Amino acid sequence: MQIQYKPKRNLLQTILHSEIMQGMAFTLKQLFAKPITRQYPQEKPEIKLGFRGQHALVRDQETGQSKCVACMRCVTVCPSRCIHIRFHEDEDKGSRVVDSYDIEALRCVYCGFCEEVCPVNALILTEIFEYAAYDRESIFFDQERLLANWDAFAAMKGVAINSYINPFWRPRGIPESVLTAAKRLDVPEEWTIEGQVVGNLVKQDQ
Amino acid sequence: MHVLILLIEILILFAIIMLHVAYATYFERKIIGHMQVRMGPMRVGWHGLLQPIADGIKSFFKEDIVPEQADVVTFRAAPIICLTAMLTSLAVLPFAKGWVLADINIGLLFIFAMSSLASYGVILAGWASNSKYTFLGGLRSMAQVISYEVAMGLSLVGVMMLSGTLNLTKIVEAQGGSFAGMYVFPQIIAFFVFFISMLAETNRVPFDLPEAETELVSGYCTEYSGMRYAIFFMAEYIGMMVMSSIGTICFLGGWNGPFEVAVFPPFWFVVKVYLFMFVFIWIRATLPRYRYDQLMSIGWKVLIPLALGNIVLTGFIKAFTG
Amino acid sequence: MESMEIAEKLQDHFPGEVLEICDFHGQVGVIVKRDRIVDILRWLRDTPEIKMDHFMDLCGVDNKKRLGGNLLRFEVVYNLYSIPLRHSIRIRAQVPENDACIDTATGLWCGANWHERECYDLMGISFNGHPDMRRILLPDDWVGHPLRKEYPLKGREEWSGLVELKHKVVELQEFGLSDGTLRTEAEQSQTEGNEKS
Amino acid sequence: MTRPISKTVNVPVADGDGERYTLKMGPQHPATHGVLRVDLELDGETIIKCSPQVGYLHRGFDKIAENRTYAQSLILTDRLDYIAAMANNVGYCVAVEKLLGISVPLRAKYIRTIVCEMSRIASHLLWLATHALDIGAMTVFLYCFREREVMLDLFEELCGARLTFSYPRIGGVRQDVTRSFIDVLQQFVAEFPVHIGEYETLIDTNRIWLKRTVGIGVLSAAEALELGLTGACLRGSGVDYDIRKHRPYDAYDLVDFEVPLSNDGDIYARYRCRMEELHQSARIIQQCIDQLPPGPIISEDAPDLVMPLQGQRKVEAGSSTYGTGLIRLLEEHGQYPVGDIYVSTEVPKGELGFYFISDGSGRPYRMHVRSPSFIHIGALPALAEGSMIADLIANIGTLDVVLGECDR
Repeated sequence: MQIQYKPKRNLLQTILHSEIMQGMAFTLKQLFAKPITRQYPQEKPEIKLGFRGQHALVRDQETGQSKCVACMRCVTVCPSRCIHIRFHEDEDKGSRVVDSYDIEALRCVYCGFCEEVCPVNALILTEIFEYAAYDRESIFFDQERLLANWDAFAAMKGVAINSYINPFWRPRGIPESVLTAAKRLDVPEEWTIEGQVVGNLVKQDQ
Repeated sequence: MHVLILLIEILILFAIIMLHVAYATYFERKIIGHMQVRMGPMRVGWHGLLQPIADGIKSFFKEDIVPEQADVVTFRAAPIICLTAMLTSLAVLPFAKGWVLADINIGLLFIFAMSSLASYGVILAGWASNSKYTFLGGLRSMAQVISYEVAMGLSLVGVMMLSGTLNLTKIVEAQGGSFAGMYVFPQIIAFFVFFISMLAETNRVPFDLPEAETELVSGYCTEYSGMRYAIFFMAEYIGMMVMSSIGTICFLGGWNGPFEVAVFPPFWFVVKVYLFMFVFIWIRATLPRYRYDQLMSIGWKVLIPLALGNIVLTGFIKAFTG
Repeated sequence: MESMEIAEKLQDHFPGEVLEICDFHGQVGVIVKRDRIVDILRWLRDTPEIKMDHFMDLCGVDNKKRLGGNLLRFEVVYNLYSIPLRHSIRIRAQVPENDACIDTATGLWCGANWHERECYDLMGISFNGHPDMRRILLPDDWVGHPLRKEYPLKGREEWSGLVELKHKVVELQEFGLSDGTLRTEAEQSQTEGNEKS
Repeated sequence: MTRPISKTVNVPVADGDGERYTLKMGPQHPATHGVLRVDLELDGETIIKCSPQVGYLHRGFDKIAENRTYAQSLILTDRLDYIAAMANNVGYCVAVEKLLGISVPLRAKYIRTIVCEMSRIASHLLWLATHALDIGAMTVFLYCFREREVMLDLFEELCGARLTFSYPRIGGVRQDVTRSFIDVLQQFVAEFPVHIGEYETLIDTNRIWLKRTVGIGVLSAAEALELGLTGACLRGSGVDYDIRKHRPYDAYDLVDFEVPLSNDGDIYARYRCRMEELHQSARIIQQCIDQLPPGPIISEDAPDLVMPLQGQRKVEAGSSTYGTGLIRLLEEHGQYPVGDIYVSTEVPKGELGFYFISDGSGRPYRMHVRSPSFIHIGALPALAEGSMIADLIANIGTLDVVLGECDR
């Protein structure tokens, strides 16, 4: 497709500067339009569900501890290699016990791979995005910090935290069969594979 | 005693002008902000009203950096030259009948002289900083001022011919109190030329080449910081105001308006000046920037011939109508 | 034209040059000797029924740990495409380790200039007749070619420019002119050690 | 066609041979779009020699990728062209899918097409914004950002990030679209031509804009081809090369759109091409929304980010090392084909190509990124030599370069 150019201006338009006047009229009109500015610190942006912000370890309501089972999947997948877990095997139960769980948040690239692969929904990137600090140490998260982050996030979200679903825990449009048991959460109908949004033309065909 | 009164008058004018400069920046930022669907300054004071004050305080306390390779004396003097020249030209501006510091007979010429002098500040700043960007900015400014000074001077010749004087007060009086008497109607070509040259003289968009930000970083004041930078800024805004005032005096009938405002005689003058300033800002919000050679060719090939033609035309009309 | 046909034609035309033709997922790669690479490329570009006019990509490959084949140490891979005829081909020119150089393609496509500079910079294959054979992404005084397989992922030592800068910071710190944002590693570990103890 | 492009420089020398001097523009300069440095040799304001210097943002993607799995390297592509990361993500996934022989479900293809075109809109808006700002029209800048913001908000809703998306997965996409996403997008697409009209009011016929763009930075079709330009820069010179049409990927062969071309080859032609592409992108999105089919969003044979739990190699207690399981496993697994492949996609800037050599391990033996910005900056001397400083700025703007992509 060849581009169509607008016609060249004629002499009268040149003398009257009509195209410049049009532009001026437009900016003048915008002078009275409503500004789109958001006065940020006072007016927080609306954070969408599933935002990949500060890290947190979900506190298990029953035990009060982290849900992590030290499967090392998050460590394995992390592309920036910022998660470090130390654990030991509990001989009696045959399960792993987490000794330390550290995230170097300054190395993190917030890809969300860790919460995606976590089989038990233990790790989450919360919707908190303001946690800048003046020193590196305060953005190095150990297990206590991560659990505290979760508490802060829970307080921010309020009562709804029990039913909090991160799309990374239960991705929209993924069938239940491919998810681990802990990830098979109840989600809005729209998120299931049956409740998908389809296009108008497809709708008519059906 | 007379000198004392004069000094007090100067001080008052100086204070008012400085306040004006401060709030002209605020005015500009607000207008441009809203034209760009944002808000402009909002933080300091109610709707950012104290922002200019905060800016002033900030620039006073910022470090005054002098580049190692700079010519220190000239580098320090350049902003002062700019500001002094601009401030001096305020002396002959009649804000209302009798509201003028020095009612001299060659007011118009005096203002031209001063605004040309101010460009020395810019050129010296560009040279003395010993940086390539500032140097280019200085060169551009020099070329620009030389070409547009001519066009502007010629455009005002028509006004001089009609009024028969160079005294600014008398030019206003020659236009009479009525709306139809304003020289903008008989001198429409001159007004057009004057307006374009005015933009170029004050380095405003679309002729802001000496400080074209995306090309020369900040042009002639790239190396300046703190108060010295602020002085350039002040000079620019005073320059805008002086040019607007000349426009008001020569073409829009000065302080005359539809009705008298007894409490504050310069009311209409201020309104008209701010109208000019608004158009300055409005243009800045709308137009792209010319290239250096295009700017020169407009100056020499369009504006100067137009202004000369206008003189001839005015002369003919004057000769035939008496 | 199918890519395979082009490859066969190429083999007919340059019988001594083509070493092997490989096909993977419908993409044909022709392994050639490096000596007449410019002729091959010119032939591909100028033959009317082939007309490879778009030089898509050039990159260097280190075959040191690559499996199979009797490949030489390096190869330079040219990806060509014909915009009017919509077919593509890949030429893989073999470059030996002891004489890592090949003729430049800048005479055919001047867009190859930066590709070749990048290849030289990161892989260490130099191009004969290139107008401006300098490093492009790395500093001029960098030592080594990072994309070679023997180059460690972490890099070898600090770049000399950074070392210099760090020394400068230390010097400035002595006069209280710097906050020490760029401390040398030794210093850093020392202070960390102090904090721990 | 083989003539080397070094335009004859007609420098107006005043007296004698004129004193030349060098100006190092950048890497910190308002108009060099990041950390590009251009070494200029000037005579007055005329550029006699222009040599761009890049590499300030070099991170060694090729080397990093050799030590990551295919899935992990996805995050690197976010950081190529960070203005339109989604298009890079998709391009990367398309390339890896071709290499591994994975087919993508139709719904995922449509969703990818939508996000690709959204990122094209986002990228072109930013290009227009900065290009106009470079030439001095500062208001267009903010109007463009107003609309770009809508795009970023939508991306945030879709995948939880505003710039570094990592949204597509090899074999599909990460998450399905929601009703609210589609509704907002639909409304945006319907209104978008009006907004394009607004930008055009300010600059399209403006005499200053025309003076600054028409006849500046002219490249003929042969020159543009020889320089290896792609995208709107090539189409502005009249070469009909759009990978979406030539080698369709995702759902581009299922939607109807046109490729804008111009024969003028100057800055204005490229500007018009991109403006027209904005219209076409809106059209593609509209069609994709209309045709969006139901179905899975990720292929069943898509590689997992990590291998299944039961297959996990036992990790030594107490170790805090990374990657122990994954990389070994994939090597043992031997599910990857051996071969090399070059796949390119049409990203907003031009042709983004990935050249992979796979040796059957889970990691690429060699990954090479053919980034359009790298080639475009290489073409800068051909455009700028002999013109003035102000034109150089306009030329950098019209090439639409992102230094993250150039330096990789």
